[in-house]
Amino acid sequence: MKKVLSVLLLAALVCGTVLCTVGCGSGKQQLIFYNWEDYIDPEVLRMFEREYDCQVVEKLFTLCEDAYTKIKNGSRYDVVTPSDYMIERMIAEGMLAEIDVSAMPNYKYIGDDFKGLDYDKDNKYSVPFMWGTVGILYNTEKVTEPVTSWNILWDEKYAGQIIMQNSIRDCIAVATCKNGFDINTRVESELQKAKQDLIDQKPLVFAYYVDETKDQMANNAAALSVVWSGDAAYAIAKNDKLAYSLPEEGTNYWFDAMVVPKNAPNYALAVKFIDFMCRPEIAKMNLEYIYYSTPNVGAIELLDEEYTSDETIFPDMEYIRTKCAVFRDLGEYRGLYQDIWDEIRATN
Amino acid sequence: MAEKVHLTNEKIIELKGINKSYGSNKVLDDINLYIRKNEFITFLGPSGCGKTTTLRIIAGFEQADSGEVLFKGKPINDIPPYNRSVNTVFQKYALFPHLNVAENIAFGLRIKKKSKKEIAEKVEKMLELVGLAGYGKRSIDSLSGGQQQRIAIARALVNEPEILLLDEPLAALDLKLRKDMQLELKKMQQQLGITFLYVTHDQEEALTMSDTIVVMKNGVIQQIGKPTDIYNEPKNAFVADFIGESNIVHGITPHDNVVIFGGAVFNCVDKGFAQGENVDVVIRPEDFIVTDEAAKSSVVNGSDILRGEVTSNIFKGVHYETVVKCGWYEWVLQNTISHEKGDRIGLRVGPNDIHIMESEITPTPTRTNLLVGKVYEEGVVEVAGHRFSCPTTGYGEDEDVDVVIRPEDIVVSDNEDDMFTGTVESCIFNGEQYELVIKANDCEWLAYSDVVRDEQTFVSMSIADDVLFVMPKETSHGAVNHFTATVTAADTIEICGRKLKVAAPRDDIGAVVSVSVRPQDVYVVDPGNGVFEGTVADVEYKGIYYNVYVDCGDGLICKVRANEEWDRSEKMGLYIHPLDIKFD
Amino acid sequence: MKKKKNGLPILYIALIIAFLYLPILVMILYSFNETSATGPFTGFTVKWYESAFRNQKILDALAVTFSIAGIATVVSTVFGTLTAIGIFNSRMLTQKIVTNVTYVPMLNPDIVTGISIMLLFVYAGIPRGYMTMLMAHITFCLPYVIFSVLPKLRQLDPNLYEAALDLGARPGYALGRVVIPQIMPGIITGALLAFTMSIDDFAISFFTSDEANLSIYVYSAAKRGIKPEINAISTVVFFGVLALLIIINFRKKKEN
Amino acid sequence: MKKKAKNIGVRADVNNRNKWCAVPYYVWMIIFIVVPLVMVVFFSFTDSDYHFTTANYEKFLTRGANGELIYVTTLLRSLGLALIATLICLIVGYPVALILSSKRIKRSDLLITAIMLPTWMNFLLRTYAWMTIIGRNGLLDTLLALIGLGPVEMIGTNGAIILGMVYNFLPFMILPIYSVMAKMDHSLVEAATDLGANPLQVFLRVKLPLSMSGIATGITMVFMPAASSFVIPNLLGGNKVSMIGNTIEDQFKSAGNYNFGSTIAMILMVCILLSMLIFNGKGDKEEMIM
Repeated sequence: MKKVLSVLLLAALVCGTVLCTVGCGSGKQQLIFYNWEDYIDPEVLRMFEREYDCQVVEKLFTLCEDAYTKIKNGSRYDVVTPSDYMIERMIAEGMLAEIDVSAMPNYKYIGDDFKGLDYDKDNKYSVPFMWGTVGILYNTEKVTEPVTSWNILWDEKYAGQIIMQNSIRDCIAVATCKNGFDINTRVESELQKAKQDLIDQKPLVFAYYVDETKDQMANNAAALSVVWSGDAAYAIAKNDKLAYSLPEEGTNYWFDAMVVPKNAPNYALAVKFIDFMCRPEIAKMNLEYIYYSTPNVGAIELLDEEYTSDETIFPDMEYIRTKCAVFRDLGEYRGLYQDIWDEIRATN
Repeated sequence: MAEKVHLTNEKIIELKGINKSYGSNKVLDDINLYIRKNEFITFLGPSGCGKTTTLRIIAGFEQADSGEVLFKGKPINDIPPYNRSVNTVFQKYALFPHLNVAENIAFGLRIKKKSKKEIAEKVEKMLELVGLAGYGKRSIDSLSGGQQQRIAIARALVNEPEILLLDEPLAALDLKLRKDMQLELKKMQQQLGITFLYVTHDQEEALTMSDTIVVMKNGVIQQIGKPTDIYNEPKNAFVADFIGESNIVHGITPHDNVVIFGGAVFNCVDKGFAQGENVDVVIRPEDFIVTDEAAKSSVVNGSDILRGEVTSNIFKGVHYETVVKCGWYEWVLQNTISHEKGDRIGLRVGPNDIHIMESEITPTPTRTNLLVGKVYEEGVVEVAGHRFSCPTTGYGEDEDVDVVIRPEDIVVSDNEDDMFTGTVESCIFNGEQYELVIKANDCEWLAYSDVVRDEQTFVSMSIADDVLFVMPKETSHGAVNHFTATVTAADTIEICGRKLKVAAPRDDIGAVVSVSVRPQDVYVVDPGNGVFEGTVADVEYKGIYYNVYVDCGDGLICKVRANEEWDRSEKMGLYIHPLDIKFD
Repeated sequence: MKKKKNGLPILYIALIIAFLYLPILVMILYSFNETSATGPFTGFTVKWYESAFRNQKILDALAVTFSIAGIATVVSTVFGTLTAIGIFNSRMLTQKIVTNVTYVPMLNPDIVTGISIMLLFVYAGIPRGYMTMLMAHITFCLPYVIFSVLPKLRQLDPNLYEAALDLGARPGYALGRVVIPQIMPGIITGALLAFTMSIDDFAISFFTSDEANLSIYVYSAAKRGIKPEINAISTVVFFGVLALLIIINFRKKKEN
Repeated sequence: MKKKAKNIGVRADVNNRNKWCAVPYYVWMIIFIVVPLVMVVFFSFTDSDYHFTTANYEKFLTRGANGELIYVTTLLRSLGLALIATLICLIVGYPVALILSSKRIKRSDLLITAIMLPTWMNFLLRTYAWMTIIGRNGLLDTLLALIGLGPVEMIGTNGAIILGMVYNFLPFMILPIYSVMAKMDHSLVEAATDLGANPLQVFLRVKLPLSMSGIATGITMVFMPAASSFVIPNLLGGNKVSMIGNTIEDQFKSAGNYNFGSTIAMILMVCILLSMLIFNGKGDKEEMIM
């Protein structure tokens, strides 16, 4: 009797499990979009839903390392927007599906400058989404001197007023740039120097943030911060005492592109979605919402002067070409970077 | 005792060879019994004796490890409790707290899907039966212990079981309520004609209510019988002790109908014990007869008076409980006489009131080597082909003697040129050392060793001189007491002025005869209770026992075999049973 | 005299309670703040309540939180009660082993439980989502139910179950009609504990699922700078829980 | 003498079949408790190709550029912060339990409910609320500025982390001590007073020793979650002060190094088990449930 009951219960459990998995999705087809936090105009998604009669489920990541780990361990998404170096790694590890750009009428709007980039030379796996720079966002009331160099982040005047990026590549890049090293350096001595600099800097740092930085800066909580250009523009829009500067030593400029993982549940819809995102008016909406530069030349034409003249969003291309570099996948040096990062994090 | 109920011989329950263990703890050991229809049977015993387990096996809550439970002749071992027509009243009632009184009683009926009307009627009837009419809507918590008890009984009885099992149902009630409930339960049982199986540790309860009592201890049935039988004829000291209050002492039975205990000799009605057997003697406190310290005795060759001093005297409501210290023993007696502390009194017990039972503890016999030897010459004794020097005073040359060699005096070794060589027959560790049985010179020797020795291996022994105990042969002249006596009547002789009854009738009145008495037939009793009185003159250790020489005055020395050493000049009485006096 | 003596201790208790409620009051206050969840209070508004109930992500997170908590509570209560009955009737050795293993999720830090179950899902190839979160929640709720019910079973008069059988009840009937009503307080305590644990959980959900429950939503929202929407929704949840507790207490009083 | 609960240790045969009720749970327990733990142990001793190695444990002992043990320091910092928070909870919470359990306080049941009520609110939300208070330009500094003090700028410091721990876990220190003390037989106190003990002696000789089991439970219930916390250092510590929980999170979330992550988890588990043995001895674990 009791045995029967126990078995019944177990059966009920299993049934519930199955029913729930099946039942949770509504009748509509689904697109799972794995995106950075705060990285798209939600209205865009609603528009896509209406147009294609589907449901867009947006999942969020803070760091593209997190996104990589999840996909690597079997989580399934249709469209992901990782950064350059991570795309390079994912291609190398065979995690991405090829995207047939010829089937995408709007692909033509992507500027030629953004095609054939190092991380995806043949444009087979990715369609650029956003691009930007890393620079210093500062409060002009607290920092009266001109901000031209990364060295200002080591100035003891600003102790407790500095916010650093809580992200392995971006944080280490600040120190390599400051020292004039390649941001993808694999030279042990250069990395050790960069590490020591960051450890030395730690007492001056108020916090290590990623997405929090823009609000903290807008609230006048700190004087200097390392941010992505879009966050800088967003913060400046909220607080006009803020300014954004690209240091003379050069910096990292980056691309986030849309990719489709091999295990994507709905490849066809994913391609439609990427194409949708390439529409100039959609790209424009996104830029106006998140303040990052767009690779979409069609969109740039539509933009107001207010945006196109903003150097935070559209920096001097000469500076980009001469001083900036894109992150590359580090291959076997990833472990070394991680160890350095662990040590910086652990030191107090 | 309760009035007799008409009992048929129909067996309603039969237990056959029930065994039950919890882990290594054996709680029931080969239980065999039967319960007759309409019987009020009580399982009586202390905590952990297995009485409740037996009840639970009958109820079906426990499974016997082996054995059979028969209900009306059919085995019910595998029938679950809910299919047995047996109902139980639990010790703490086990009433369902979330149901009210009526719902509790109706529980079983509801399961049997009886109609609402029938249930209501039966519940009402039951409430009336237990005297709680109108209590149906009450909650269980609002009832007193006694009321809960009645509801528990009602809840069981409403199912019309063939047997009602009651597991110490009155244990939680106070004395007054318990007494009332005892009577009521008995009345109920007679009225309803249901078999009651009652478990209790309260002997009084068992005696009051039962038709049959089963006394249990350590999972073993000690005795089954009617209350009067159990009380009057307890089978062993445990039963005697458990049923009613008892004085239990060690005693010896020289012959049938005679027992020695407490330093006095008593007539009794028990027979069949071996000569000189160690027994337990049970005396109920109310069976003592208080007499004068110097009262006359009716026992032949001895006296049945226990003499002692009152050490306490407590009034117990209906009787006095008096403790009298007589020598080593303290006796508890109950009677209506008040004594002063310090009073010296005498105690007697009628033959019918002495209950003799086999002793629970049989003294372990002293293990030693008893060998046949021969006096070779003055101061030399030959045993097993070897000659030992030892005193031989009192023995003639070539006289056969018994020789005791204590095992601890044997030195075991491997030297081949030792006194004796032989092989190990067995080697057992006794907790302190190894006990060896060695076969040597056609004799089996008991010896001790500190090391283990394999069986069938070679071993040698040596024995020092002067450690031998030489004793006359049982049959020899020197082994027994020889007295010169005068026949004074057909059944009486006189030794040194003391009159002794004898068993064999004599017609040669006035003749001087020689009589002999074996030392082991002379029993030590308190001074004043024996046929001879004397003081210890000498004590001689004989390896297994002591020979005590008692000087009875007038040149009369009596040899007594004793298990313990006596101090010299200690006073004692000696008792000799008429049957043990042999004419030479 | 006595009253005077009580002053200091009562002040102390008041301070502690103030400390415990301060952040909650602040949070409620800021749910009515015109501008943002941090910074100065700029003006009174109820707009965040409206927008909170229009924010699909918040509503999704709430739905996930409460549906997981609800299902996990029901399943772990039923499953845990049966288990407790089973454990209680097992051999001593079995009881010891099982209870000690069952302590593990209670004694282990959440993060360790979280990553260990995550490892299981990753290597069993089970995509992490709603179901994985539910299973993880059932796993850590079960011990609370089991250990709430077990003591009640131990206190229970063992004869009650036997009495029911004796009166003709089959084991199922006896358990359902006699044992379960008796251990009900333990079952309810266990269910309440399970519900609270599930609603409040962050670390285990964080590692075992891609779905966002309220905690995970707040965690990621906190990084972006929380909008007072979150304050609004937590104010509602807080008063909901408060009301629930008051109702439970009230019912208890009534029964007594 | 009455026989007491004869069923202790021995189940009646009739209950035997009920033991099958627990069998489904055994399966569940093995799948969701035993197997995951075994996996943690397994991963901690293997490399990414599932080969046995102790390299992960060696890595735990890595020294940094300045010669300090990176991960060990983090672990010790976590245990240290947790210990401080636990002590503060004990010092602050014990008097609360003592006062509430005293006969003089009426409605102590209501007060203890009031103390436990905040724990019903989402843990993340409560922690987040503190960000509003102690954050840069937050409520605390604003208020202090009004009276001409501060700013204290607490956020991003060890102090903020400890505050977060104390706030979140204080009720779990108070409750077990209170329940032990509330159950305490008041006649013991009366007896001690009768025997001439003054109030301080009554406390030291009677109340304190008798409340030890509650203290042990409280310490466990505060120390364990505090030492393994990673949300509090994230939100209140500005990611600047890294605790062992953060390191585990990093390894599993970003670095994707499950082997090393498992190793740290193993070490954390052992540390917490050991400290619990020290605090709790053979204390009754069931007390952890109210």
